[in-house]
Amino acid sequence: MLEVLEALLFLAFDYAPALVFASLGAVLSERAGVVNVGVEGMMRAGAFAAAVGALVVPTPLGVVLGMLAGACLGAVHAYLCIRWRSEQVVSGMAINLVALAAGTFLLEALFAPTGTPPIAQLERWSLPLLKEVPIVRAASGHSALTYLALALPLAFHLALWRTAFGLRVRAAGEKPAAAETLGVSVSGVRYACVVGAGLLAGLGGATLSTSTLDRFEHHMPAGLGFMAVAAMVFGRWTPLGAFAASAFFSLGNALRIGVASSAPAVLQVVPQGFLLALPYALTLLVLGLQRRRGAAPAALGVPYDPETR
Amino acid sequence: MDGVSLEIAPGDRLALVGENGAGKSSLMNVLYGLYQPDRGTISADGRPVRLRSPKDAIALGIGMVHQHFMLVPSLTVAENVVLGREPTRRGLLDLDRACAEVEQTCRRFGFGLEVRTRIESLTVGSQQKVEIVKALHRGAKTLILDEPTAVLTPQESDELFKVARELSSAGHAVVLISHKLKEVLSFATRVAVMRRGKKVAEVPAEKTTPEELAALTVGSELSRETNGARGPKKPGAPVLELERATCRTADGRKALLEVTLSVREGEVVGIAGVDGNGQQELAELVTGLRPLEGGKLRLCAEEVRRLDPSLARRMGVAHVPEDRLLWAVVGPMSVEENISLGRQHLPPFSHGGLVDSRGRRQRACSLIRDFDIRPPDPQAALSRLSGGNQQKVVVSRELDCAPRLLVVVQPTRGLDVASVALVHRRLAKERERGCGVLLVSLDLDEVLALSDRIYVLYGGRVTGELERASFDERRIGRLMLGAEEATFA
Amino acid sequence: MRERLIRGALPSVLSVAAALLLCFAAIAVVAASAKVALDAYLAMVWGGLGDLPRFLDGAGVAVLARPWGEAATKAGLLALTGLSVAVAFKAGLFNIGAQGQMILGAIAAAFLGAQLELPALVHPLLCISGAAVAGGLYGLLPAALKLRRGVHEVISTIMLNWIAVSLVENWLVVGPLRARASGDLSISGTDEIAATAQLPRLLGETSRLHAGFLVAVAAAVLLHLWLSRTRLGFETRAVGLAPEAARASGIPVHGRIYQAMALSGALAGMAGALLVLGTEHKFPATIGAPYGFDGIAIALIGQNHPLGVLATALLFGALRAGGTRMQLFGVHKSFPELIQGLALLFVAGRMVWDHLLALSKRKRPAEEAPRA
Amino acid sequence: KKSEPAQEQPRPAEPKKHAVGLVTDVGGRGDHSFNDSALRGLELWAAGVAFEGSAYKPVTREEVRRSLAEDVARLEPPVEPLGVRPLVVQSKAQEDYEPNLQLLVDQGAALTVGVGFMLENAVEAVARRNPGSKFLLIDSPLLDAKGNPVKLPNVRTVVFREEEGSFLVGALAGLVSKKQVGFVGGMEIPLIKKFEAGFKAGVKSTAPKTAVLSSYTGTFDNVAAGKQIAQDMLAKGVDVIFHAAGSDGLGVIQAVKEARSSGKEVYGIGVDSDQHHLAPEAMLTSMIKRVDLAVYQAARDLVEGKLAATDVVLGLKEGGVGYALVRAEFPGKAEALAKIEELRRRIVAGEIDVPSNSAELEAFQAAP
Ligand SMILES: Nc1ncnc2c1ncn2[C@@H]1O[C@H](COP(=O)(O)OP(=O)(O)OP(=O)(O)O)[C@@H](O)[C@H]1O
Ligand SMILES: Nc1ncnc2c1ncn2[C@@H]1O[C@H](COP(=O)(O)OP(=O)(O)OP(=O)(O)O)[C@@H](O)[C@H]1O
Ligand SMILES: [Mg+2]
Ligand SMILES: [Mg+2]
Repeated sequence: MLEVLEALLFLAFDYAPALVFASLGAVLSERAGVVNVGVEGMMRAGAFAAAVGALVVPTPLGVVLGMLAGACLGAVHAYLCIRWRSEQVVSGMAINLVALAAGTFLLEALFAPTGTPPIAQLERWSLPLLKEVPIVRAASGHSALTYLALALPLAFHLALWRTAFGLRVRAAGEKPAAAETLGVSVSGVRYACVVGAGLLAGLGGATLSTSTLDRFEHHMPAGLGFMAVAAMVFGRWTPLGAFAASAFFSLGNALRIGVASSAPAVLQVVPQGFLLALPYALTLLVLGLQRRRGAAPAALGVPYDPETR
Repeated sequence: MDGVSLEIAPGDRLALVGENGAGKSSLMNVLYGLYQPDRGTISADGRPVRLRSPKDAIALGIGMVHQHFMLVPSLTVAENVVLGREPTRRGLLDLDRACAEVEQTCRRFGFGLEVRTRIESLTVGSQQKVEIVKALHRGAKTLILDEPTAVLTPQESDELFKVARELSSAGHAVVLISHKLKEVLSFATRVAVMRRGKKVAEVPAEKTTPEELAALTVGSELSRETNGARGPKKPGAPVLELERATCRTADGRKALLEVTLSVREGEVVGIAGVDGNGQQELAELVTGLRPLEGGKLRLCAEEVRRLDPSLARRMGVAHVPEDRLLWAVVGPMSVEENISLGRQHLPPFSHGGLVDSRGRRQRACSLIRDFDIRPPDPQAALSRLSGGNQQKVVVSRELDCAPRLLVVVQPTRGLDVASVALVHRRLAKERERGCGVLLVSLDLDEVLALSDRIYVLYGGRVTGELERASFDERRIGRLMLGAEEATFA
Repeated sequence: MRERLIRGALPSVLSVAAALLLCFAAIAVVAASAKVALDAYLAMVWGGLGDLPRFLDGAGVAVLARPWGEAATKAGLLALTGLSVAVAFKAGLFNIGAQGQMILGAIAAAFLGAQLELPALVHPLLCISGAAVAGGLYGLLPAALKLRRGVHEVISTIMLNWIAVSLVENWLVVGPLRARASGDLSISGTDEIAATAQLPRLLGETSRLHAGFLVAVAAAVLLHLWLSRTRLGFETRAVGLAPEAARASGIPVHGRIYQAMALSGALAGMAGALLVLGTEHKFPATIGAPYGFDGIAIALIGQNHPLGVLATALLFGALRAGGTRMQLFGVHKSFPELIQGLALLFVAGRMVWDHLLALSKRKRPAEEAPRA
Repeated sequence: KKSEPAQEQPRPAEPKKHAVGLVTDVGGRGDHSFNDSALRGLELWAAGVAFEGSAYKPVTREEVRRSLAEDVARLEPPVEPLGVRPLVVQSKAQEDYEPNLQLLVDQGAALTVGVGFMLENAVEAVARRNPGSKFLLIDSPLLDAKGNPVKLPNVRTVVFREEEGSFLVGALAGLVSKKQVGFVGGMEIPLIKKFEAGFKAGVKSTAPKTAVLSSYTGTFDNVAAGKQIAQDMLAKGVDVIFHAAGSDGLGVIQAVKEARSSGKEVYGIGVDSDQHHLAPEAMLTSMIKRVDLAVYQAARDLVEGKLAATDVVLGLKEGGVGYALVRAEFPGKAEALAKIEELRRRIVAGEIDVPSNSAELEAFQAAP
């Protein structure tokens, strides 16, 4: 029994970081008022660039390259949405489709259609003390990114609610005109946040290709970017909420896998497909039952034009 | 806005007056760096400057209290005030210091504000104070107040002016925009009058009177011909009756409080009031856009419990709303499509579920001719028409329905003189036809000129009802400002 | 009228052209030879539009008919999912759920096709209707969640896509509806549909061009007529462009949104039916290609105009069918998708196009003036 | 109106140089198992070329010989390049199989290989349409709409007795494992169930008390899914994992590699090709399925003009399945290998009937 629980936690610790990073990115962007459904594409760019980078440079540097690649797509999104006031969802979907196609194309052109050659994976840290304690030892044996994913939501929480920049971000997402009249550059804040979201989504992608696996695989991130957006909504646009939602999704996924191997009898009663659908159905249910929907920033999705009131 | 020049010196107390839409706010927004001027220059301390954003203006010591709230509802008072120049400690926002600083500013200027409460839980009066504190907190040398007293109580206004006077004697310049001429004259040293984007006069305050200012503001364009042309009043059965009707605004505040009024056939009923006193909600209530929360609503003597726009239309209610781009037209659609809107399911606009494009075209062309809509192209996208012509499309469409009750809000806003006269004539014609007209306008002269009866709204309540015979501009003005509670006859 | 058509279509045409050019350059750079790129592009063109050179060499109609068939098959699917996205757009909703609705439609068609015994013409029609109903009902879910509970449709449709994949591909197709084969033989997907349910091939056995293509074309034309000529279509457009104005003029806004989403889901469901009844003749193990997501690109590049969507779908259907042949020149299989993605990105930057076009227009008279 | 594209020669090819087409399933090139095995048979062995970047480079006879496993190298006649011209098209989706096969026929392929049972319908349709061309279908006989086998005069089909090879690696796993062993399958289909049944029977025959955890990813091309399942098993104490999951298996091997580097004594067993190179320290062996040989032999038969439309079944006896060289070192390796060879001999001799589905597995009695 303990083993089963431990396996569950271990899997969740391995699977969650990518989701956590990407959903934090989504929170950042949307808090500043820019809808970001392009997370999926930014993650893909990050995963690809990190893996390709790690073929040449040390893997941690590859991760940085992945973040930069995500940031580049973030910058495209920001430019279209902020400078040109494009429809934000459309721009995001365009970024997804471009990243999907370009990723596949480059992968085929440079390597094989299914994936890059393996790279040196990020080092896994085994925590000396934890390692001995049952259950808790599931937290040992992950890459640094897992521990970063545990710390970052808190840092983001502080950043959004306890720093001057965070205040400006929230103001830009709630009432950009008010921020602008106080001398805050709404465009500047939004650029920073959307590019930052790209950076984080890129980190999420890089996590997939350098920590979760040891290569870029043609499916990556296989819908995880959309899950990240869902986690953000589920978590009501807060870093801690997004973290909790990511953890929920990861545990759900781990549970499904764990059930399949240790309790095959369950699958006779509840088909695998139902277990697969469960986290999504639950998410919909919770979103549908939420009473207020005041959680979304008031100016979310509205391009800001200083000359309209 | 066109060729306006203005000079402000330290210690000045300048007032800016003019009709709704005269361009007062626009001018100040240019000064504050929010709008970019097409031509002309701004100079500070004798040097020409370029204000790319409010940041530049703030750096020059300009502070502005906007006509519409510029507050982030989900943040606290202190956060709103310090936004943009936040005190930090070791990289973190120092909220305690922020609160202390803001509290100090409040105390210095005599505003009692609880700085840790969220804006959304404050009354509008307190929100207005936060706006002023925001500007003062930045040590503005030049303070622009755009209709700051519109939502303040008289005592609060007095306090505000006391502070403003102190500031000006300490060398600050204050620019006040207001529609309340009395406070303008008591506060300002100079008064500039704007009309249709131009500055038409600038006079020292002590050398002018409210009457003179009013005349300058309105000009003499508003033709009173409709006065002469109107027939005697012969109202019939009531088409609209409200009995102790209550409703809320979109954000949940009470907008109308136990309003009782009626409109009869062949009668124009005007609603007078300062913007934001419930006129908007009244119009929406009657046209089914806003649910009734308490009281009764009767259309043509029939009590209606759940009015929706479609039922309202079927019962003969037509509506010329204030915000036409939001409520009345579909910008990307063509003029003819917009003309069919609301009656798209009826001949001549459609037959048996299919759009009758010939019938629609013919009807559109005839309305375009009647109302002189330009360009006279029924297929032009509505958004490409000028604002005035868009308004004409809406008015023509609504009058074309042969309504029993016509609800018109600001029907002539943005129209030129000829079109204003046209619309007024058509409203009078509707009245002759036996239609009841509910006219909401911020332009008191228009209300006075067209109405057979006037209700005055203040704070969501009817504060007065006057028959045409007893129209008294001054008394209405007092009622509009809540300075007098009418005794119902 | 003509001017409006040009103004509406020009940014899309320019976007596609720019994407094609950029990709041409990409191939030329990767292969270090413009010749390869040219050959590959020609192969794509002939593979999509029919191999004209070989036909002229006397190779028989098959070299024309087969590419047509493949292009039309893909175009039909893309057109229907594109229309699905477009009609939701018209009502102001961003339907990312075409994929899920298509899966529902496909499984319904596969089920009805295999289980019922009906005469030849009735059977496919019934299957398509069943698919439309399944997709339509699935499309109503996000509408209901949005209108009743305020759940944004982008989120709910993404979730519903996953749910559809999980329940259909990971349960029905591998569970209750799995195909039976004798012995230990493996076949994937569901039972094959009855021969009566198969959509008839239009050019005989040489080409896979089937009646489903006509269904897609008809859907585009009918949708165009519906939007432009009927009262409901007019009201739907008004709801999408200005919901408050629509409400104020007495249009039942919620009703129109439900209707549009049902229609949107039905169109996506029909795409699923086409795949099953036209070429696969069963629900395959997975609906591998993300036609639902492609539909977003097709709809946006086609400016959400039914005929624009049809034209875009035809173009990309041909590009994709022909794109396979590029592999013979060492060009990669994902190429058509790359062109499509880039074209969409350029369309998303439409404001930039408009700006540039306006600039060039403004410049021209200014340049000519001094000469005159 | 009827045309015979097979007879058209698109461009003046070298005389007598047969074109052999191959359509991969959606797994595609680079799966390090099934598709790559088929491609090796065609490209490297039959055509003597290697696919690099986006073009073919010729390789020497010597290099081809070096790529052969011991048992293949011993074969008579020897495996050496036949000078055929490979035409490879990868599929993006199920509905692409048929046009892709047809495209290759149109391009002049005298023989076209459909890799994987998923191409069964497409091969059947295209073969009917092009009676003048020959086809090879891997992993499935031709089936009619009701799922019963049918024959076509121009189609050779090859199926393998995967259960026999799986039995041997299962027996080895049972000998190596100290706790429990695991099986990770791809899609839950009879083909993969054959691997599972054989593997479980093998474990039962050498370690009747050892539990076998088994789980399916549901796909063949999702590396991450494979890894997660393997991680879960490893955390539950599994120390030998066998996979039959296409690309997903790369994830399984990845998980084993990671567990090993964190100090666990665990092994992976590869599938289809020798997957030793993917994780040299962590691979026990691989269950070999000679798709490469099947493709190569069909190409050779084509060149020699004796390609017959037969339904070929390849098991241990025919050398169609087996296991790769065991390079890992573990205590008692020599005895273990001797035991495995003994089992192999008995299967070939027909003394052991290896189960190929769960019902047969129930009935299977571990041989003494
Ligand atoms: N961003 C804008 N775009 C288009 N028109 C605008 C914009 N801002 C203001 N206007 C128009 O310019 C005119 C002047 O508006 P402004 O707000 O300056 O009037 P105002 O004098 O302040 O009136 P009020 O007393 O009602 O506040 C109005 O007709 C208004 O509709
Ligand atoms: N986007 C556009 N493209 C081309 N022409 C336009 C566009 N927008 C407006 N116009 C045209 O420019 C002219 C001026 O429009 P504008 O709204 O400035 O008029 P206006 O002077 O405010 O008139 P009104 O008093 O009726 O509001 C109109 O004839 C209108 O048709
Ligand atoms: Mg103003
Ligand atoms: Mg105008």
